[in-house]
Amino acid sequence: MKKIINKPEAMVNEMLEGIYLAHKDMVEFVNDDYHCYVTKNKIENKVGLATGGGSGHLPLFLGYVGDGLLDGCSVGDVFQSPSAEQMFEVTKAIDSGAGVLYIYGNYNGDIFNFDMAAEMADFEEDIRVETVILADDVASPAPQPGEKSTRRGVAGMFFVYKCAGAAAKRMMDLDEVKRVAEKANANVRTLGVALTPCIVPKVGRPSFQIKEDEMEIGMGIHGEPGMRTGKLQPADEIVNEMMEQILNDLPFQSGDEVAVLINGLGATPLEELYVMYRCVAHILEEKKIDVFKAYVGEFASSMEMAGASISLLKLDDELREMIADPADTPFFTQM
Amino acid sequence: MKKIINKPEAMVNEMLEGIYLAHKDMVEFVNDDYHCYVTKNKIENKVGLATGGGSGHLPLFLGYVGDGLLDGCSVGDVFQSPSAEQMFEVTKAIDSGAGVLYIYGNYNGDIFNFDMAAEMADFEEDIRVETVILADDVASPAPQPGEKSTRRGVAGMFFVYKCAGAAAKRMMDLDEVKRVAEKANANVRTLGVALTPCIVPKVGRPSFQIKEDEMEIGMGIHGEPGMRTGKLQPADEIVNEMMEQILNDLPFQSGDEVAVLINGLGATPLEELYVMYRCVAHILEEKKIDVFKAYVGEFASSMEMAGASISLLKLDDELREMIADPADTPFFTQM
Amino acid sequence: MIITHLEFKQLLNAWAEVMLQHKDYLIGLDSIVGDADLGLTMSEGFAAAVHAVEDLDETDIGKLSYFSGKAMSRAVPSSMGTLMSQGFMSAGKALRGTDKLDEQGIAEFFEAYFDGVKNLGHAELGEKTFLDGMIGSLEILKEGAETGRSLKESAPMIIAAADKDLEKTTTMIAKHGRAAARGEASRKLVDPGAAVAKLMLTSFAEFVLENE
Amino acid sequence: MIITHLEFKQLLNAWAEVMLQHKDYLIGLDSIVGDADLGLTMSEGFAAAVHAVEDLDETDIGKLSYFSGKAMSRAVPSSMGTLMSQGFMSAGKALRGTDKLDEQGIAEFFEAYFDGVKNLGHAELGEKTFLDGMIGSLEILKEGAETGRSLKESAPMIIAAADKDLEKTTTMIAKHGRAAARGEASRKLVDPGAAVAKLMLTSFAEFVLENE
Ligand SMILES: Nc1ncnc2c1ncn2[C@@H]1O[C@H](COP(=O)(O)OP(=O)(O)O)[C@@H](O)[C@H]1O
Ligand SMILES: Nc1ncnc2c1ncn2[C@@H]1O[C@H](COP(=O)(O)OP(=O)(O)O)[C@@H](O)[C@H]1O
Ligand SMILES: [Mg+2]
Ligand SMILES: [Mg+2]
Ligand SMILES: [Mg+2]
Ligand SMILES: [Mg+2]
Repeated sequence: MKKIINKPEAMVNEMLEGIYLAHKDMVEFVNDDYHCYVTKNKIENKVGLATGGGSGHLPLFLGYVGDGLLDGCSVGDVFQSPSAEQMFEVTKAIDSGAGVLYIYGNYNGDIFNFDMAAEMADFEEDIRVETVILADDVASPAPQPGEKSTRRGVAGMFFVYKCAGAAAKRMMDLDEVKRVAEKANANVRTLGVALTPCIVPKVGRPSFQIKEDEMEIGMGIHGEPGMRTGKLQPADEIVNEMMEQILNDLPFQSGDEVAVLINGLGATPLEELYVMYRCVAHILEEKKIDVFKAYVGEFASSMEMAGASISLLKLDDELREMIADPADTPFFTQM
Repeated sequence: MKKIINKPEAMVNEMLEGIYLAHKDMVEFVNDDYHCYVTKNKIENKVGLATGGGSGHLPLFLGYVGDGLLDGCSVGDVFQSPSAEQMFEVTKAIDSGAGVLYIYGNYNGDIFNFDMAAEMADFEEDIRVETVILADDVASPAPQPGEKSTRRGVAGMFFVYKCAGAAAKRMMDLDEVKRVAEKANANVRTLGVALTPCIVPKVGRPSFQIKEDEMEIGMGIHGEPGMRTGKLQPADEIVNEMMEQILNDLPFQSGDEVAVLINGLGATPLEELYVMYRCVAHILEEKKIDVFKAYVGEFASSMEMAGASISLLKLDDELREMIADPADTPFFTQM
Repeated sequence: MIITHLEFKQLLNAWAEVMLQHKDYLIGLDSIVGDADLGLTMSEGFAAAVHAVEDLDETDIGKLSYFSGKAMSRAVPSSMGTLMSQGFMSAGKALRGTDKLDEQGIAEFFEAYFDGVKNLGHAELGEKTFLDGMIGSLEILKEGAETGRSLKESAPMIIAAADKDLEKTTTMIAKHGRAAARGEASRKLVDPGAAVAKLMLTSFAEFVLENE
Repeated sequence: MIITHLEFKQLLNAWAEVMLQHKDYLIGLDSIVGDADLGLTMSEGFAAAVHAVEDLDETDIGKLSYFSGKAMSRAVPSSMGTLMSQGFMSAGKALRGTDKLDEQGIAEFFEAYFDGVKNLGHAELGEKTFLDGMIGSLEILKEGAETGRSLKESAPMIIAAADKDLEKTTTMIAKHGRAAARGEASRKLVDPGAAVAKLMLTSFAEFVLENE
């Protein structure tokens, strides 16, 4: 395990301390607990937006706390949900009278804890909490009516944060912000490809293997099994296969307008992400799907995993404006 | 070689095409050559700032072309200088009457080609060109009076770009912008540590080896030999060793004010960079050196190399303002 | 057999130990279906449960169970961590004011534990979860309490049932958690959460046999 | 021996081939001292030089040399690429209007090449560069031209000198390029640029021996 860390058990706390030290003008923690991360810029009567999830995915999740985005985030251990109590503390800290919206990925552990936290917020503090659970990974099953969705939330969550953050900043009320978040969530699709595994520091060895000449299409951001394993292909072939799955899932259609995100999982260089974007742009042009804005970089990582994901968000007039709005956090700035 | 690319020979051009497609509102190429990269936002009578260098270091070098930073960049093949002709084409495109400043790293190939380009600019177009050659890597020898400096330019170059970019944006003249760039260059120091090698796509195998349990302190961003190889240490010990070298080199002293950059070389997760920053902040606090601003992320990478570097820039009133000024490029935005 | 606050703490201890011993086993199972964390969360979670109550001067088993669950929920808020803490907290609420558990009390403890998990997780039997790993043992305990069978007699039956229940999860399709994303392909795999149930119940049965 | 535009193109060809054959050797040398690119840049650079002039209907060796250098500078703008292209361009300027090279002309060609590299790179002899790999052979050629010795006679001397010169770089401290960062530690290493000089000169000598 080649990591620049001290004791594996200390990693998350030391990383968080580093973040608070580096960005003391913008963010702080509450309840004497590094894991309860909130913006310093609280806006009276704005709907509070909270997310949360495991560490190991920077800039996800806490990186989207800041101006024009989210207000707070509870942070877990590597790939572990934060606790209900931590979520509750963040909820109290960010509520400024207009209620709080929980926006987080569709993972059991997070759901159990956010549900407990919402109960505490209602019961102990009379804070109205609404929830939007994010699920954009086309490698996991599409939601079936009446059944609990098992579709995972991955990098496309960024788009939902962006839209909900802009809606809240425009002082929409809780129901409206929730409506925008749900629309963005319904309109976003992601698929990833992994080339190498990552290592949870406390475990100390890769939690799965990918053969030296192979890749796995659809692997989740914690190494969850994907759609297929196969020989590593040239970039254009990988992207073609991924785009076909993504486009068919919503489906996206000729005449649509989209925002695109090419997300690096950690070890994959930015150079390769742009090689992928080139191919994505060509496919979209051929299908007569317009690109309003392209994001390329690391938006939801899995520590040192090599690989990337492609996300598309279908826009309407409202979502286009939400995407275009400015935002400013220590990890993401858009003018 | 696990890369998401097509033919290795096509990598740089395909990456550049991806960049132009993704950011068509902000940047373009001139002379029908992807390697001649310029901002779309040309400001009349502003000093033109140009850099250049090999590919494989994104966001270095072209990532710093944009508002409040540089105006143009000539782009070479992976780890290769662009040609004199390409530099000359960029020079012509960005000159808007106030002359052009070349700012680039102290590498033979770049120097030879920038020198040829400056001659062409003078001889063929009567454009006044000045040059500042950047050298911040304390792992390579400090400049000796009267001798050609062999100190390398690495991640700290970002700070010089930032200061020169702000100076030019404030419409200082060529001599003034050059003075600011030289001051920043004289005040910046960097040291890196590498954990794993990177692979030049056309070569197809690592150009050097680091043993499974070892690290190399001071390795250059192309894998140039460092100061020492040794067993991988805990983060705090690595940072202590690096900081001692950096602080002694300028030297930085109690009462100084600095900007800090923790730069990831490619495969090292952001989490680990913040673990490092925590230790840097503690050391600086103990030494009574004030941190004005901290940057943490990938600013000068070596494709999939694992490792990181620490840069310190000593500030005075002028440089503090230059660092604080806003900037906006597809790869770096500061409000 | 009568379980007082002393035996309850010993039982917690035994569970913490068995999770520690099977840390790699659980990591291995979860690395096939999920995110490879279960060995860590269970060993840490049960250790936190032990730690929270070991020095408490408290004889109310309900309170001990509740506090151990709350501590676990802080320590390991993973799916299983939260479900297990919910189990302890629900059992704690059900047994509040009790300072001795006989056969009847033990059956109540496990039933409330089971219901706590079920209420938070909204899972049904047959959906390849912890519940499926516990159900057989729970029925033996409940039946034993009704028919007056001693825990000592039930213990070997529990060991056999826990083993069979775990085996049976390899015939089910996962509907919850990370494994669910696999659909049909999840069927032939052992459910890691059910393996935790087997460890808890087997370890409980051995505790009974050793202490009787 | 007389070199016309035809032999000059053949010589370029021979150089391109020898660089291709020694691609991995040069990568290896440069990976110890520098950035491991030299095998790529030299094989590509000389191939570009060949390509630029092979179909040119041009008998002026000066122009052929100049254009091959310019093509190389576009193709491989690395240190050695730029220095080598500068060598060809300088030689081209010096020989402009010449369509035959005798012993004298050959010596002029290599001298101008050497000077071109020296002027752009600002290196002195003994600073562990390409120049140190070429100097001995250049002196043999100059002396041969002065004393009327045939190229055929000089050829074996060049092969020996080029070998010795390269060996001698292992006694020098690098003052230029990436290797310079190593200071004293650079001393015992073979200079990759000097290895290119040896390849060029040895290959030239063999060309002479084969064509005489
Ligand atoms: N809704 C549920 N009800 C009961 N048990 C569940 C439920 N969801 C998951 N589980 C159990 O949790 C186990 C996985 O736990 P864990 O590894 O903690 O999940 P994660 O790492 O995804 O948070 C599964 O094997 C399953 O037995
Ligand atoms: N100033 C110089 N003059 C002559 N030769 C030089 C000079 N600097 C470097 N060289 C030669 O160039 C070689 C390295 O070339 P190359 O691999 O192209 O460098 P880089 O990859 O750093 O651009 C050195 O081994 C040396 O012989
Ligand atoms: Mg990374
Ligand atoms: Mg990276
Ligand atoms: Mg798990
Ligand atoms: Mg080289």
